[in-house]
Amino acid sequence: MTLQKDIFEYRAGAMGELDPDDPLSGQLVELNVGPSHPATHGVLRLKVMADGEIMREVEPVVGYLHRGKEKTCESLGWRKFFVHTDRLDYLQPLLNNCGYAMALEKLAHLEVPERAQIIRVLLMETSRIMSHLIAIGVSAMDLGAISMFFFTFDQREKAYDLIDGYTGHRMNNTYIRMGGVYADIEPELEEQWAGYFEQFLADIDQWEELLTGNRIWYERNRGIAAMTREQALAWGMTGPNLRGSGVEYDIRKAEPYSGYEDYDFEVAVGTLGDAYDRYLVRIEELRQSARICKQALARLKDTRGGEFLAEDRRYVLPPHGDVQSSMEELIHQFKIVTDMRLPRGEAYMGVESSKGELGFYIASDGTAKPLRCHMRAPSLLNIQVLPLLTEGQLLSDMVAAIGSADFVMGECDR
Amino acid sequence: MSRSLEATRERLAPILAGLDHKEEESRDGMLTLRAPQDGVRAVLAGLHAKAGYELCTIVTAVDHDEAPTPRPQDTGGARFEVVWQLHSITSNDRVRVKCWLAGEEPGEAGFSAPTVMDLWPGAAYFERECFDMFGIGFDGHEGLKRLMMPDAYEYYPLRKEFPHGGIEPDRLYKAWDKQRRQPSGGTA
Amino acid sequence: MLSEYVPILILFGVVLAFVVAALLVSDLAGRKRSNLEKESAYECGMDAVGNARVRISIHYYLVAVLFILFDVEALFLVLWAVNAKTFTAAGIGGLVFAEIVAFVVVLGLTLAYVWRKGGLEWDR
Amino acid sequence: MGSLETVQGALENEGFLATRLDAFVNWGRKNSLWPMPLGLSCCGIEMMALVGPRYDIARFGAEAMRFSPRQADLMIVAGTLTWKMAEVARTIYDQMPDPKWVISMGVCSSTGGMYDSYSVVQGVDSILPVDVYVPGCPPRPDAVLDGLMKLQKKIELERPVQALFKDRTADNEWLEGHGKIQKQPNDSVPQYDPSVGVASDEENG
Repeated sequence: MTLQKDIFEYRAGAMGELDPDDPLSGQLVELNVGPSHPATHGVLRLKVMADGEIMREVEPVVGYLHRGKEKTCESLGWRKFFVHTDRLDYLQPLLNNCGYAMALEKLAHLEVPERAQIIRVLLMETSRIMSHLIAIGVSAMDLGAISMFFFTFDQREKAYDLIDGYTGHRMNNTYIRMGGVYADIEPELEEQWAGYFEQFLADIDQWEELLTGNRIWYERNRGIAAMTREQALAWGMTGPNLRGSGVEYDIRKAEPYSGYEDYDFEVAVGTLGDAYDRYLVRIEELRQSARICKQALARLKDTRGGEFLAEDRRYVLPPHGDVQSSMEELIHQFKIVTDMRLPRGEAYMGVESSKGELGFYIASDGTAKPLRCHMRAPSLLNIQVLPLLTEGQLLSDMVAAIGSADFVMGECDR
Repeated sequence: MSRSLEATRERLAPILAGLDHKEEESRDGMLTLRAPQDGVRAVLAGLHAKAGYELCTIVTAVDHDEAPTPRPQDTGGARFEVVWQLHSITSNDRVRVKCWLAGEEPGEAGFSAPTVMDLWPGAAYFERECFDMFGIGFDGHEGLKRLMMPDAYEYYPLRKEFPHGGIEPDRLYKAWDKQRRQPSGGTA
Repeated sequence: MLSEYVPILILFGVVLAFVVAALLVSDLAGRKRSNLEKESAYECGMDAVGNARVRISIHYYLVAVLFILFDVEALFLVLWAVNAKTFTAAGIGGLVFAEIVAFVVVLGLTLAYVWRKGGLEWDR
Repeated sequence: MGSLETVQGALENEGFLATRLDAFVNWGRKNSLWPMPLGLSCCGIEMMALVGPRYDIARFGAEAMRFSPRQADLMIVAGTLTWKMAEVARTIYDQMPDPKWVISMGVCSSTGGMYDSYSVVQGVDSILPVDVYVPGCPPRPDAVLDGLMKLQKKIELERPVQALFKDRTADNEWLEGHGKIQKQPNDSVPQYDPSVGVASDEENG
């Protein structure tokens, strides 16, 4: 194999470009924290120019999971695109569904019945809990606290049981429809759901001792990947990353949707805006989400038997039974399934996702083919701010920065 | 509650008084402004500086190619429009600024929009993605290259004439596979 | 005298035999299928960029040397600790202890010096 | 499991020692499959659930998820493979030492799944030789465990030790001639050609 030689041949010239004026510093090494790397939480690639352990330049490269969802929406149509919204931020499938459904409802001015709104709030908050569980568990595992992964995943499996019991599938369950939810929650599942939160809150207190007070965890996160209020706003941060920097802004409080104004919960706000504060914000959000879920479950008891799907036959499929019996329902179903049309115009709906503000900007020209469906991906902005968070710091702190920036490549690359 | 559309309009009226813009009706209660291609930069700068819009939520484009909608008369049959959405946390309201682009083909003179990267650094990736998907240039944007597709990709996927299944999607992979098995290829 | 070392030598032999056997069997029995791609450097799936022969920063060397310094110190402490009883039995316990304290103090001074000069922080 | 039984029946008439050594080597290989998780999208989360406490993959000896291909012998392609990522997947597959197997987890990697868009590989088997396909979007972790068990059965049928002593091409022709193992019907899927190590596509145009 003559070819071996030229790969490992020693190139004398490379040593020539040493740094003349500073004999102590070595040369910049071009590193590739590539698409297949345990610490990058997905297929992100970071081109790093490292001087010893300090990273001089960091350039994220994305697009390794670009599946062309926005193009797919234009050919699929509004209704069939629901399935794709699950795969956006696949840690919280139901929350993406709700965001997309609310965007469609905003454009169509469609009213959602009260019980459906409560079920949606319950599903969204449970999805937020499941998403934060992975965010905390995996970033702790990356920094060496392996047992945290198994604790958080144990809780996540229990939450999977609830979601599996209600929607029939653990993940990617596409259970939200335009105008409400697919089916009602059975009473015994509600009790089971309520039972989950007692042991969940007890478990969080256990993690607090394990992690929050832990000296190593504190040293590895305090002061790492910090950004000020102005930097966070200028770089388009929203959600836990923005609140970590001290800006008290939560869409559920500022622009309440789906009945959030009736629930009382606090917004967790950090001060220094570093990895440790973002971790504390996420832990507090877990507690607040559990609190909201309990209130939602209580309200579900009062509205038991209420409507869970709107009746507007332009957008909402008739119940299966009616389609067999009456002719108009059959026509309605046929019209909706083949070409559901939204009124002409455009609408934007921003939803408070676990990563930030997940927005759906939809433009319709009145025909069945959607004109445009743009998804605002908070993960893309969380990745864009990585150079700001990591440049000048140690290479091993990049892992804490990625863990605290908390992005999901499915949502970033769409 | 977020401020209603009327409240936002009053708040912005003095700021936008001198700037060339027109308000459009919107279905989702968000103030929508339409500005000409050369005047939109002034409107955006004004909103950033005086109206306290700290967050740039969206920079995207819409391709109206064969859409049957009667396009607004004064666009002169333009096909692409660029949409900015800004968000103010202090006064808790949002505004949407739109502008029609003159050109239609990437690289054409009129086929570019002013960058807002200096006002909101967060919009850099949005503009790169807009360029990647539509071919719209953003003058003043340093480092405008593809975001999602590989750099050697020569089509713009979100344009309406681009087929959904793509044109020979594995061409770049085959070229890479052939190139790396040449002896000189390797990892040199 | 030699007989005391026999168990250790047997252990050493067995370990050596096991290692050599494992290497030999896998070398002989394994089918070699090496090709250009398998030999290429792994860089997270990308083609390796840049050249690995780069002048490394001096700090790696500094950290390594400091580690060796205090590691060897720990070695001597262990030796002394193991034989502490025999020294006190032989009556010279106090003297040996003084020597060890002097040894530790000297190395403590070096640690203080390095700490103050900033040798322990990474970024100069 | 029809094809596996027939092949097993055909290979009974091998020498005693070789089959015993083969059985021993296969037993060692199948119970220590170290996966190289190519966690791309949603299936990657279910793969994490595999390692999690409930669906523990450690029971099959495969919980040592190695992120470096040098120490892995089973590549799990979990999620949607795009053409931009296909180069990385192929490079990582090549850098894995033999013997190596591939599990294609989820419909996205098996057939492109719900994405027939411009940037998604319509099936990992167009760039990698796949041993086991696990359907589902995402497949439940126990489905992936079932796929792993099927792979272990497949490994039991391999004859690594005999491959050393005997040239196997005559046997392969005999087996194909008697319809015991079918030639890959779809010629467009490149064959795994160990000598080049790369599914060279000059042959099939």
